[in-house]
Amino acid sequence: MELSSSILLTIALAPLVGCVLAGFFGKQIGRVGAHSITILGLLISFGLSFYVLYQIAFAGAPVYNHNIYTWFEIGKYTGSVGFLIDRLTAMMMVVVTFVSLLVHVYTIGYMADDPGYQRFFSYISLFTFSMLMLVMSNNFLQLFFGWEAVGLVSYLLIGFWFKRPTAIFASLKAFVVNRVGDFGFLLGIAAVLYFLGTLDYATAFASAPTLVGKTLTLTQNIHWDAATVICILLFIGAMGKSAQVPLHVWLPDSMEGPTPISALIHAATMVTAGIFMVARMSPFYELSETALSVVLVIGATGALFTGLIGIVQNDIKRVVAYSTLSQLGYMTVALGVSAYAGAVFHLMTHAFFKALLFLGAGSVIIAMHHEQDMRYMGGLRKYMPITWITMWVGALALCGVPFFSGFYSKDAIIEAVHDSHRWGAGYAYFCVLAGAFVTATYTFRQMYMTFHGKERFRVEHHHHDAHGHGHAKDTHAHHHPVHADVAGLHAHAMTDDPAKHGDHGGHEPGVLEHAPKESPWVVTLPLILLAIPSLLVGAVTAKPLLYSGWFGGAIHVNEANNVLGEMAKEFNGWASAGLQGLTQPPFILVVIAFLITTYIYLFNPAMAGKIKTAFKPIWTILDRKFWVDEIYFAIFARGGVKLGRMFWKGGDAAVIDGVLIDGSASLVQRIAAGMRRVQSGYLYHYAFAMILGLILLLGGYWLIGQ
Amino acid sequence: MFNHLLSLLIWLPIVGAVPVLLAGSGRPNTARWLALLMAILTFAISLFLIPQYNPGVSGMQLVESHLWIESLNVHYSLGVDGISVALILLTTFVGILVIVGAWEVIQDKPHQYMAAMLVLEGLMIGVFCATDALLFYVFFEAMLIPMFIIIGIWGGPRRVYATLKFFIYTFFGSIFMLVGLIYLYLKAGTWDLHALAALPLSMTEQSWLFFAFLIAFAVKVPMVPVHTWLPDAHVEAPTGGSVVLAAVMLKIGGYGFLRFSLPITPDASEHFAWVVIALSLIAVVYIGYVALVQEDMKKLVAYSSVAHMGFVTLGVFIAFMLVRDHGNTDAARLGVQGAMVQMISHGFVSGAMFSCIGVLYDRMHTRLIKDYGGVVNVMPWFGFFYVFFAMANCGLPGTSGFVGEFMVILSSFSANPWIALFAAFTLIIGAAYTLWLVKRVLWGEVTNPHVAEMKDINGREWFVLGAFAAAVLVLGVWPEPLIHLMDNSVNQIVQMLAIHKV
Amino acid sequence: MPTINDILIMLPEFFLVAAACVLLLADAFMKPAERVYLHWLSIGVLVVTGYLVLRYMPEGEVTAFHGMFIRDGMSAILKVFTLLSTILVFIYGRPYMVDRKLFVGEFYTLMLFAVIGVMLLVSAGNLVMIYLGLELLTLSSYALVALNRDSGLSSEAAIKYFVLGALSSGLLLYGMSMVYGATNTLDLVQLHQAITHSTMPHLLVFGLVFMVIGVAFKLGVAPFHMWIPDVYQGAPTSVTAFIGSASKLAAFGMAFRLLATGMGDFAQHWQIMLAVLAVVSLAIGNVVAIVQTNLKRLLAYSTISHMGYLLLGLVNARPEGYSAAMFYAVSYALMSTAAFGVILALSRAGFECENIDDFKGLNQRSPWMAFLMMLSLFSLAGVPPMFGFFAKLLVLQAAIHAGMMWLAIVGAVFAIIGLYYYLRVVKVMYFDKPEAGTEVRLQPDFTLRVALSLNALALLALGLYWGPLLGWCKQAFVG
Amino acid sequence: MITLSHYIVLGAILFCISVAGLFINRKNVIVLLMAIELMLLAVNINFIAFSRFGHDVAGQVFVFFILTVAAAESAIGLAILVLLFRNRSTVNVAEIDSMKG
Repeated sequence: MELSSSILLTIALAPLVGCVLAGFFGKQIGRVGAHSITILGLLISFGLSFYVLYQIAFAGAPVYNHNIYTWFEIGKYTGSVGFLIDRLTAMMMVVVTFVSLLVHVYTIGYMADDPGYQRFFSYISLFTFSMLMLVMSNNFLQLFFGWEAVGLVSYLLIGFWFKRPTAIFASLKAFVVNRVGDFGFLLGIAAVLYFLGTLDYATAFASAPTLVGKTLTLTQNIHWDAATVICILLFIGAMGKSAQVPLHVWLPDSMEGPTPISALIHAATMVTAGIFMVARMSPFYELSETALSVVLVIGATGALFTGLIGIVQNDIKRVVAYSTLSQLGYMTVALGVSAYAGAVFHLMTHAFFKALLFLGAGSVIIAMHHEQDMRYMGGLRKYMPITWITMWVGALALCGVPFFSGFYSKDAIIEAVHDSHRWGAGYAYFCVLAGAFVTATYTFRQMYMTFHGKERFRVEHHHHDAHGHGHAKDTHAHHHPVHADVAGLHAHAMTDDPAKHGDHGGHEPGVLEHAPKESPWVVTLPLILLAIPSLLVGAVTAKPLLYSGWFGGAIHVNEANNVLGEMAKEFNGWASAGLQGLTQPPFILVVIAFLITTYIYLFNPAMAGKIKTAFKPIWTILDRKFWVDEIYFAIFARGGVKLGRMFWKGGDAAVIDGVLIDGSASLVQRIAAGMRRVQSGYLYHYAFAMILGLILLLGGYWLIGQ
Repeated sequence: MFNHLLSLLIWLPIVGAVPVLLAGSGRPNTARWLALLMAILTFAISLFLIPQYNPGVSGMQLVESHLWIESLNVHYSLGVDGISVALILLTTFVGILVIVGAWEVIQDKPHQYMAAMLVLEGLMIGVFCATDALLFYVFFEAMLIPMFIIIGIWGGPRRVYATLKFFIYTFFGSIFMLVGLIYLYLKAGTWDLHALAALPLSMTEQSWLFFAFLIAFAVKVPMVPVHTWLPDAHVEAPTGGSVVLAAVMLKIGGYGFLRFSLPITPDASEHFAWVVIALSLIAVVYIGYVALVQEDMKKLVAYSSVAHMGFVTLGVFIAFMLVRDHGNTDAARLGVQGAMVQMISHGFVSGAMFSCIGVLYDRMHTRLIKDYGGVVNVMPWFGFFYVFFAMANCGLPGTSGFVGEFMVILSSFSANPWIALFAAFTLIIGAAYTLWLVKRVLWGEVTNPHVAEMKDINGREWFVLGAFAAAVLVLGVWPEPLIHLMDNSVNQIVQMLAIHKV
Repeated sequence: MPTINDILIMLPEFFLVAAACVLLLADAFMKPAERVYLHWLSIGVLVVTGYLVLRYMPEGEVTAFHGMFIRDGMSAILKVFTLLSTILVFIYGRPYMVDRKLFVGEFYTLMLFAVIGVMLLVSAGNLVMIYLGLELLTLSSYALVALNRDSGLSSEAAIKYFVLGALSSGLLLYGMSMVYGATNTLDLVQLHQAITHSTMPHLLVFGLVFMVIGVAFKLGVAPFHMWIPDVYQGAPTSVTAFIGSASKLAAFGMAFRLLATGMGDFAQHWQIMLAVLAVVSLAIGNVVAIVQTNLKRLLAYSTISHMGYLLLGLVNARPEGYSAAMFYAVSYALMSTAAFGVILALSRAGFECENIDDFKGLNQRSPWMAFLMMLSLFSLAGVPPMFGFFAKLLVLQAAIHAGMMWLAIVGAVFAIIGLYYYLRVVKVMYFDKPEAGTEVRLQPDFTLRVALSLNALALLALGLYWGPLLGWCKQAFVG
Repeated sequence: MITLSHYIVLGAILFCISVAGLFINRKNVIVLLMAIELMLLAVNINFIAFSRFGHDVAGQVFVFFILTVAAAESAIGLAILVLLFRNRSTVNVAEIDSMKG
């Protein structure tokens, strides 16, 4: 049965209606009204998305691909708003609406005391709408619309607490860095239109093979392969949105937003839009080995190096954020080896367990009264068991422990890289393998520091003045017997903004009068609901999604590149795969990491400090995040301002206005002042002028006569 | 009525200014209501253009032609095509909003202000209707007088410098066009634009004429490097003046390129298209950087206007490369359409941005960014609009600001990827300067005690900003009606580009 | 012998002469309180003269007294506008003269005689007539300039005007003598025929240069403009208004008679001379005006530049160019009467409203006057849709059509500079705050206000519909 | 034999003298009036010479007019001079410069 467009429109528009109602009439409908309406909208969306998934995947509904209305039509070029619903889309819709729904519910608890309650619900509903528009799109135009719209909501939500200087800085940074990506993305779309003459997916993919042999003339001697150009340009967009190196810098800072957002936007859905997009564009990418190698190398770099930074983070959310960066790297690597299904599969499992981890972190943050520094936590497992257990589920899934969902997706990626012969695959294999170890290290460290070990939250420990992190180093060291880690406290503060760190918007820091409490049910219920798929979804769906070509026409892989197809031959069901995984190098690395971290953080807390001192240079590099932020800030932000000032003062003010405009005006003034002196007032001068005129005219005549 | 619809549109506000002026300073409210009535009436009449104009037919419609000056063969001839209709609607729409926007704000001689605005509106409509070159020129220049007065009387502290600069700059540009037009008249014996388009001209003649036109319209648009009047004029102008200036007046430059440069001097335009394209790209990049470091909100938006108008000139002139070098008429249409949509959209967006700044200025009497901060704490509704328009300003899809830029970038890629590359840079720099502005003005803690005392927008301001927002949103979500309206006219222009005169 | 027909042809002039003499006599018997009748009588005489000029308008060109006097379309237009601007000067000037105790009969009779001079000059068919008309005009003007006997500036202006005027007459006469020597005729029409086969072309050109200088002086074209600023400033403003309007019309008429009617076939010689003079005038007039602080002086420099534009029309040396130049002269006469009218309306006893600073904040104090002044200034600046723009348009067109594109571009460039000083006055009126203690009291004279309003609004109205006037101007040279 | 050119040269010399008198003289305004008279005389000589040698009386008639006008001109000039002296108490050309620029 063909899907009806009204169902699809309802899916997309229900959150929008919720957004508008909660946003414009927030005061009238009140807090309860706001969350009821938006959750209702999400319920409708989720329910219908599930129905659509069912129709598409099981009831045999054909792929839906229709335009809703024409956006523009000029000659042969048309742009439309329309939906393409195939299995890839349907899966994404369910993931998006599901996570979003849970985040909505969770927000009731997390934002309970926030004055911007209605606004927040309005924003996340708007986000859901935008994300749905993105994934449901059947053309590049609408894709770009959704692409930018989620960026807008991300901007608004990172800067949700608009009084915090750090938050508003982070939001600006996120938007601008994303715009760098969109810059490439838009050019990519332009290239598609140029080469294929259409913005419609179906038409474009159908004519993708015609790209072969076409080139883009850059200069007379440089001709670039059309497919490569398109793919790399589009991938630049993905780099921005999915925070790939070197455009990853915005994502850690985005943690300034409220935690539900970090879960929804900056972990589960929005940041994976780039992955989704590349998977969607697989017919193009398959045409360009070069582009895929680029994707592979960039993904692999991100997977390892951003993970390394995660090891030295002390902010509970930032650890998860760097983990997200690393995992996005994994997905990109999968794309790079043509294992699109693997990427999308990891996208899905990651959505569940990373949302779980974030929401769990959020739950901890609620309990800690919005303290996010893990050095002031520890031993929380007694007080918040549900959070503790569910987070462990997420953590193990993240580490890729066999039988957890993350194992199936991540292991498949590592395996696929191993099997691939693409240029850069060797490097990528090293990165993803080492990344597995790194992942486990920071994950276990985080879990230990938060839930295990000594309870450090009661200590009368620190007076965070929001400003003096630099000079506060020593004081902190004295005050904190707890952790040697403390010495470098908050050293990762943003270069521009010394005040930038942490989530403590003005309230008294981390001293808890009472023991932390488990969060209310609206918080824990989503945790539980996310823990279930984090545990199970991999085992259940690994075979269909990864190895059975479930996505059908949605993903196109050339036979030569089909590593997953090769791997499918060796796949004998989830159980044996899990058992087999126990002996594979990734898991062994995880075990090693587990042992090391357990020893350090549970049995010998002083050791962390010693290690840090021993490897001071390396630690500094990681703590400063390879100085990427500083370099960017110096070159692009400060450099941009300097350049602007130079243009303004030097170009506009000095040359154009100063010399040309005002200069010529004052020149005329000066000439006038000189000329008026000729008018001396003396009669004989006047007469002389006349005679001079006479002589000149006569003389001129005489000259001409000659 | 429909036979003289265009005349009615031009003269109603101009004649309507007389009773407004006569109301005198003693009865300011009478003057305001009268002016509003005139503006609404003009807008209402302009709406008749939509049913009266048939977008399916190319060429001028609703034509009126009377011999004006027999011995010089000047005609009072009016006519509209899709592009003019769109711009006229924009003018009349903005006309209402500036009157409403100035309601309580202009306390000093409101009757004169309102009258000047009405006259200005009529003259601008005249520019968009005129199909006789001399008539066009008369409207084109006459516009300067009310604007000169508006900036000069109701402007800021450096208003005199700004308004003189504005007037002389623009006059400087257009006087050469006048010389060019006279030359054309002597050659063709007519001022009729259609006939001039058909006039065969040698390459030398075309080149001279092209530059005469270029100076005139480049100043108006404005293009780098003749843009420096704009920031000054905007900064010093009263809010309504800035709105009209940005929303409509700048468009006349872009419109002029379409009506004069392209049809009359196609070969020279092609030959020198690279000049215009290069200047447009400089406008995008260079001006983007300049906008980034502005300390005055209005100046920032003014510079961003220059950058945005760069897309108009880019879209118009890229068409030459597409038609003549690539034979890609459809891409050329895309570019010209993009330029046109950008004009309309920029009308809404910049008008709205200046209205927003006006709202702030009315409360704080400063336009310096550093005096603000944390405004959203006390003015949440204002914050909503401000962010919305800021997003439109940086070309967010779903707002009108996106449509034109998108189309121009797409079409310029087809001409030359490097051009598209520089043009697309606006995505980054535009976002940077606009959102940095938003960050410094709206977000953060309230540090200035005066900010803490500000009241959120009142109903009147809500109406103005809401109307702009609605326009921006509708155009962004569904531009096809506008594009359809202009499609035939744009197509006709693009067809003309292909015709070589030499 | 003169026939009745000759007298009929010259009827307007005869009437005016007779009337002027009658008024001169009548004035002797009038009490000062009755002088207002003289005022209205003079206006009435001018109106009747104007009626006569138009009423017995012959078809085409007719001559009287053996070609001494030519009555044609051109002279009719110039006479009508001379009469009109003189009437306006009378109306504008009365309160001003009354305030200064200058409301005397001499003013009226001298003005009427000056008008007679203009009328004879523009209708002259003979070098003698040109000289006599010119001298009648200028001698009256010298006296008018010196009318304010107690003013040092007035007498200084008069002596400068007189000496330089006499010098220019001398140069003109010298030129005439050369031309006469080369052609043996004083009649312009015969001169026109004679120059083509003259045996002494060099002598002709030599004389031409001198005659051009005589014309240039009368027009006030640089470098023969030196008298203009001082005379404009020093003369009573009502006299300045007359010199700035009627006498420019006369100068155009003289230029046309001498250069076109007489030396038409030497156009290629005087064209280039006029072009050079035009450029110098445009430069000096527009540039030096920028630094003026006295509005009358500023308008003087503006005159210099405007006469430069007028030459742009003359250099065309074809009917098209003559009509453009005449159109320009007419428009300039109307604009300058309006501008001086505002000055007159704002001046009062003991206060000459002639410094630019005196206009500060005029819009606050008298918005209508400010508006009228703005119309005149924008018209002078040549901003559409004002009358002055179309005048500029026509002369630019004439210059371009004559193949002098460079001259048109020079004209255009200087128009930009010129714009600046007009705008400066508008700025002072509209954007500056009025200075304390300079409250403007508008002259309460009702006729002045009405006439001034009509005059300034005509600049707008003629800007919107100037076709008939141009048609008339064109017809004058085609017929 | 006195030819036409002799007269013309004489006229020219007189003319030059008068012109020189106009702008070289910086003392007395009266001298200016004299120079002006001289200039008209130069013109008259020209006219009469041309008239005589060209056998055309019109030139001589013109001379009468010029003489008449010159008389009137002198009258007005002297009147202005008197005025000037009354207001300024000087007839020194170098002191008449209150208006300039």
